[in-house]
Amino acid sequence: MKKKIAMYWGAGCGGCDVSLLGIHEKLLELLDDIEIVFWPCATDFKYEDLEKMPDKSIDIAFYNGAIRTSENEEIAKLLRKKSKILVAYGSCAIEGCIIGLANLYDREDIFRAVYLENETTPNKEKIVPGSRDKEEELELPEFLPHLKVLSDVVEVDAVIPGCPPTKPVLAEALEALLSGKTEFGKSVALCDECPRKDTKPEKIEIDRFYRWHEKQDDGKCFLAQGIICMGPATLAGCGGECIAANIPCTGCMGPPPKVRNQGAAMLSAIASLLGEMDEEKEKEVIESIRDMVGTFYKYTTAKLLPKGRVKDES
Amino acid sequence: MAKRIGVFICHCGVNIAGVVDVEKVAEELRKYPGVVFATTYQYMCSDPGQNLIRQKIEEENLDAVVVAACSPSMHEETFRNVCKDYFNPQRCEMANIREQCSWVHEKEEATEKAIKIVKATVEKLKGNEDLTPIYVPVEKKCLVIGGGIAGIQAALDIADAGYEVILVEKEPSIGGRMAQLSETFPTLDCSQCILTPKMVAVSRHPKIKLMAYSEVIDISGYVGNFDVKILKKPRYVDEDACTVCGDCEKACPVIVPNEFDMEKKPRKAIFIPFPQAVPSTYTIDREACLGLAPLTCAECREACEADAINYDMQPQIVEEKVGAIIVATGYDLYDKSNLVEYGYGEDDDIITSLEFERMLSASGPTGGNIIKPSTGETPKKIVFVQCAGSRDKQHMPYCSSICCMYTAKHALLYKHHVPDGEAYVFYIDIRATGKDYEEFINNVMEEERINYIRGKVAKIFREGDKVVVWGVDTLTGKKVEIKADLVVLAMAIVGRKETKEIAQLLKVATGVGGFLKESHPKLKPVEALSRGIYFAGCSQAPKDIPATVAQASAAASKVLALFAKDKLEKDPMVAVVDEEHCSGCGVCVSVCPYGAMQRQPNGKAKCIEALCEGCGTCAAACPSNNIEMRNYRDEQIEKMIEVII
Amino acid sequence: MRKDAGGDDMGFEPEIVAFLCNWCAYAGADMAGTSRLKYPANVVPIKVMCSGRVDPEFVLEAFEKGADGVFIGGCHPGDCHYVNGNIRTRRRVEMLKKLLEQMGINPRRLRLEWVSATEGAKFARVIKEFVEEIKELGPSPLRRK
Amino acid sequence: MKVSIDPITRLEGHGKIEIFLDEKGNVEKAYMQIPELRGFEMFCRGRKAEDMPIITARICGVCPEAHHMAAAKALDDAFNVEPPETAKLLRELLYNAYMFYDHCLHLYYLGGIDVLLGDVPKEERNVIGLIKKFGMEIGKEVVKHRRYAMEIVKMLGGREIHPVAAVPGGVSKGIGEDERKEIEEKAKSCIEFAKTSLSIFKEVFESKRWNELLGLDSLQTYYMGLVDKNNHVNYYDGDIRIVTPSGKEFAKIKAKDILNHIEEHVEEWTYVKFPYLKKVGWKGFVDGEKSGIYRVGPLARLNAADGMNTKEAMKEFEEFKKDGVVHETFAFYHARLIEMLNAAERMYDLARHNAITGTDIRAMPNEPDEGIGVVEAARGVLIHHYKLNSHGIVEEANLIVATTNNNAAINMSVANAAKKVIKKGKVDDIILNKVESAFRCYDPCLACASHALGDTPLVVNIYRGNKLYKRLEKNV
Repeated sequence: MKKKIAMYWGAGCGGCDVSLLGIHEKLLELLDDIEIVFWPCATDFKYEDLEKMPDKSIDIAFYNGAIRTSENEEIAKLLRKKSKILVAYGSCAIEGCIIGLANLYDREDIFRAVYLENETTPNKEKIVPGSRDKEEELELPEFLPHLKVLSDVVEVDAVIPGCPPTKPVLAEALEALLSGKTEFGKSVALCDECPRKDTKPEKIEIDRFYRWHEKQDDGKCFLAQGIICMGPATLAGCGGECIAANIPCTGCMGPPPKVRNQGAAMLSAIASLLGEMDEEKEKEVIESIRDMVGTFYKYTTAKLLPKGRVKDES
Repeated sequence: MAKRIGVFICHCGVNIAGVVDVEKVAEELRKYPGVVFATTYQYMCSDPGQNLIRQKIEEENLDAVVVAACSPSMHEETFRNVCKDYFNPQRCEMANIREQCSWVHEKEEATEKAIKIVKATVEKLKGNEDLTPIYVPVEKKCLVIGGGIAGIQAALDIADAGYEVILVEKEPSIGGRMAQLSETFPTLDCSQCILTPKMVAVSRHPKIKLMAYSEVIDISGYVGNFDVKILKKPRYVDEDACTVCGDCEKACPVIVPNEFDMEKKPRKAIFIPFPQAVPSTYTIDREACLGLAPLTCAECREACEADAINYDMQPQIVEEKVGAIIVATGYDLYDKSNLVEYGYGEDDDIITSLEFERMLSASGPTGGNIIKPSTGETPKKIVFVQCAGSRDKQHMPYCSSICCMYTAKHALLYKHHVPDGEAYVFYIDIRATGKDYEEFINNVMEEERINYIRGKVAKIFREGDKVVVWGVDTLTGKKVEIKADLVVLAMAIVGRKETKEIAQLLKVATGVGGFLKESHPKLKPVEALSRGIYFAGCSQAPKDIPATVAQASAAASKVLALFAKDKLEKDPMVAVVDEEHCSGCGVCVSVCPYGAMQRQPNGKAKCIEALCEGCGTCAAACPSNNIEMRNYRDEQIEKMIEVII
Repeated sequence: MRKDAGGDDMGFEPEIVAFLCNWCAYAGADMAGTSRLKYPANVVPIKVMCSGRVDPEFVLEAFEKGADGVFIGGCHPGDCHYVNGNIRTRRRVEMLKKLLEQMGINPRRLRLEWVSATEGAKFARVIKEFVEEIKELGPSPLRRK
Repeated sequence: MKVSIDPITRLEGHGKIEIFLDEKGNVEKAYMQIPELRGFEMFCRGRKAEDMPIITARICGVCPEAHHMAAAKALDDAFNVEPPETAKLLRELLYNAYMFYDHCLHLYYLGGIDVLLGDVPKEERNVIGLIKKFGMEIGKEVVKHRRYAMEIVKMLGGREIHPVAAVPGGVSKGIGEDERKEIEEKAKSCIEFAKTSLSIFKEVFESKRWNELLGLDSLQTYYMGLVDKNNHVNYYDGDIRIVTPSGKEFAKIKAKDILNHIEEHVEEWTYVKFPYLKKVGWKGFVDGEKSGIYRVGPLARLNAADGMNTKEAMKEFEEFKKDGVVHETFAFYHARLIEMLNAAERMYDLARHNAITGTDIRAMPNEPDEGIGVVEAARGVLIHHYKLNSHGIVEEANLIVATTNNNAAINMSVANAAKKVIKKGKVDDIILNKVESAFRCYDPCLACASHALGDTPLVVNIYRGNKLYKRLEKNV
């Protein structure tokens, strides 16, 4: 009996769908044990088809991408209703990913940046999309005030982390899910499988921070070099691809099991690793991090600010 | 996990009840999940109050108790003692509604806050686990690193108390710096003469295992349970067989400078550093000897009737288990080549205080005669420069503490050797704080007519057969120029490079000047931050012989206190690592001030409970939230926050 | 009773969590008590062994739950019972303040103070100041209605 | 005429075509809407410069390499640093691998299906259908060579999707001899596959159905593309060349000057802007010399260039352009195939370059300033423009992406095709697919366009009188 699979792509980049195509031949083999009943990207089905399906008739539904429009939300709820197992597939669905950074700003800010204060856009009439067109009265769907993640909207049974999930992660996840398991993947942080694991000194002391483009990499543990690496606060499983390419981990796998706030966990670790220095130097060194959210919450801003930027008038 | 909590609210007379509506608090708490009983009483700490708690624990069969009263610092122990007849004392918590509530707030707001405080305490209590003290076995054997007077004294004190000691010295003989000194201030008794008996005592002591010409190469473990590896360097001479007849020395064709004499006196490749050396045996200097690989010379072996010489001796690694470690690695002089303004001290006639000490020593390079090295004549004009590298931001900021005294001694001894000579001393100011020190200095200044010039020396340079010293007399404000025959620099004292190496093995910190960092500058001056490790002598800071000996005995007494019990008892509120989920990132290892967090071979962190003081910095730092503080777990604190907001 | 966020600030009573280290700040708070020094009751203490125990996640959680302010009290630099836990806290707070700013939360809502066991007067003073400051800032936008 | 869009419709995000019929049921006007937006321009502000190649890659998972590389080049410019030769070669190698698999994706998984399968029922209009018709063998070949190219991307970029290795001043990772050999072999195989692909499609190009498709839409627009010093197509680097509808060189400019030559027009009814040539100006949705509308992408690149930088592809190029500039929108497919071959050949040549295994792969950046990076994404010219402050923090980011460049042309093509096929209100799925296929020629990436994506399910609403007359959905 073939498993019925559905895959939907919300507000995301499409990398998750490509990652599924990315298992290449494996995908063709899979076609023997699964039946794709809904996958707008690769096959041709309408939302009506989905609505018509009996509840819980889909064995596994993968939702990738974040929730940016009311449409995304509708589909998420529909998929929840129609499927036995709903899987948040990829960083966007789980914690908002890079596009969650948008929650640092208002819809208005974004419109201003794109349409009004843009050097290549003269736009003398100050036209902004969505305002009514006298002639045709076409309308645009609304762009939600802030970005949501799948679990904000429906209950999620399993997650496949990563931006996008890498082959090993995906392979393990699919195998587990097809055999009915919803728990899978590693439960430790990246350092456990880091290619530079053996280059860690006994004690790490950071006297100044380097940004990765500022320093000739000496091949040792990035933290020991004073380069911020999210590895210690990031779930293992990817095998440390980025580090193998000599770029520190930026945290796309999200936090390890016991951590709810990936950024705060890493921020605390980093602050704790600063070496001996007076208060003045300390301030200067911390100042040099520049962008706390972008550094520690690159993929989890939507979790940090689920309702968008806080408006503390004071 | 507490399920039937009783809450006992103290009126403390009017102290609490006069402000806080205690009945309302009780009423609120009765409704609170997990609380099965709540009452109030006049004075909970009174006997009837304590009995009330006992009685209710039985009647209501409570499994945990919150006493809402004064600060835990007042009565936590009292109430935990009451409870420990029924259950683990950790099941009793106090809610501070007096010092931090009724005494500082007004009625309604106080009551409202009191309710929150008690609820929060209930939440913490719910998360408490039963704990019993941690016991750590103690190996009653002490490792003493360094065989100078500090190490010798500590070793003897501990051994005399009946415990085994391993004394490790990297040189061929123990004795250290003190053995190099001529006479000692302020009493002017001969250093060798007072030291030698102690050295011999060490070699004879049944409880002391002396390992000279050896080095500590690895240390692991923790208080009560250290594993140390000691490298025994080959002497190529059988210590027991050697009779110190000296035939080998005569036969040896190789001549090199003797380190013990600050390289001012020659020795052979097979040598004994000084006559009174302990252990009393010859040693072959591997670098200098021609006999060792390839074998081109065997003069000494042929000369040795005792047949004590063995060119095939191999280095040996000895493993020992000890319960405590005393670091007594001593000091070095600040390298004079750093002193640009004093001509880098390259001039033969500019010498250091230790070189001068050897010169004064009867067994020294000059047989006790003071000479001008460049010519061999007796110096008629001598200048002593104090604070050479000390109390100087360019070099070492601190005071080396003994220079004033030994310089006075040097000047005095010079006058005794060269009565018609002129001696000058440049000083910043005189520090003579020890017993009889001030008198000694005054005596030197007045009786011996030494010219003390208050001021720093700006420049020293050669001019013909003289060494010219430029300085300023800050009292008269006049420039001073002295054409001297000999200049003695009272060099700053610094920690040895070996001290740094040992510190790294022990994971203890060193500070300015490379001296070991003590746990507390006033209250724990001989202890390292990590338990079971103690300091003695100049490895911790510059100090004179009396202070060194005193500190050595202090360190010894700490060790004896540790050895007095078979087991070490320890507060159980320590950090616990969830090893399964530990990624080995090493953050906790880097953060723990006590070296309690250690990386295991598999890379994962482990908390050495014996060393953990329970501060929780590691728990806050752990990026995987994998470290929990017993009874201060994240979950407990989060619940408390929940209640408060 | 408490006013809702946006309610008129006259009746606004801030809710503030205070993390106090066992050896200095908590003892200092006791000292304020024994000296009967009055200060506002808006601050409810949580005792921790060392200010270094205060995980930034606690602070963010307190704000997330609607706290109007978070106070951390530790030993003076150099006096930390655990060598340097307070220094690590100072660094964490410094970073947290920058984070809060980016999140749109006024960093003044987080305050770190050194209070020794004998500084009861200082404890009372800084708490008074802090409560006044928070009142001036108004209720946290994240307050639960 | 009043148009009301029913709620369900409004819920559909992504791409939308609105067709308006007159009373006779003929097409009056048509619009292509891209109603989503994620606002990268905004949240790139305040980020650290070196994060840009990683952050902007997330604009699109189909062509992350394009954004990754545009960002890296913009940072080279902003930090005023010249990457070492080896670094440039490695970047270009990665880039051609990307170009190869992206074209492969479009030709076999997405748009190409229209060409290869023709008017078959929609259930069969997908990869599976393709495999049904051409057999599992070709299916496997397609999959295999896409995999090859992606594996090369991973080798050089560190990751298959969303690479990380390009940093200001070069790349963070070099390759050794083993990797080089592997790349050479895979590239060789890719060349063969590209040739096979050409022959498969050329059969269709002979057919009469193809002429019908070519007839659907032809636009006399300007064309823009990157060219090397010989005016040959180059995807990674070079000058921007713009030719007039008649093929005359209109301008040849340094990539970093591009922003002085284009402006963007805004319409209320779509989130995506309409770039046009500043000198010529915005004249509305019309083509010809007088209208500033230009096209980018495979067809535009070939039109704007005098040749290809590899042997086999050059032959194909000459045949393709024997009669000069090509305006038929469906010719995009042919151009795409030639580029696929070119990309494969270029991979092979670069893999054999003697400096490719060099170890000098990074130069250290200088003081941060302002920078522009331009590359050819599979769909056309992609421009990243950053203004950095003295701390290397992004103060302004402006992204002009391939599909945006084609936005105006796409709208016109859709309208033309619609007018051709919809008569007297007769519409069915097959007919509509023709409309859409005109739109798919551009291989539009609405993810990039809105800097937002979704799978861009296309909704077609047809209005007659004042009410929704017919509504169909389709995935791009």
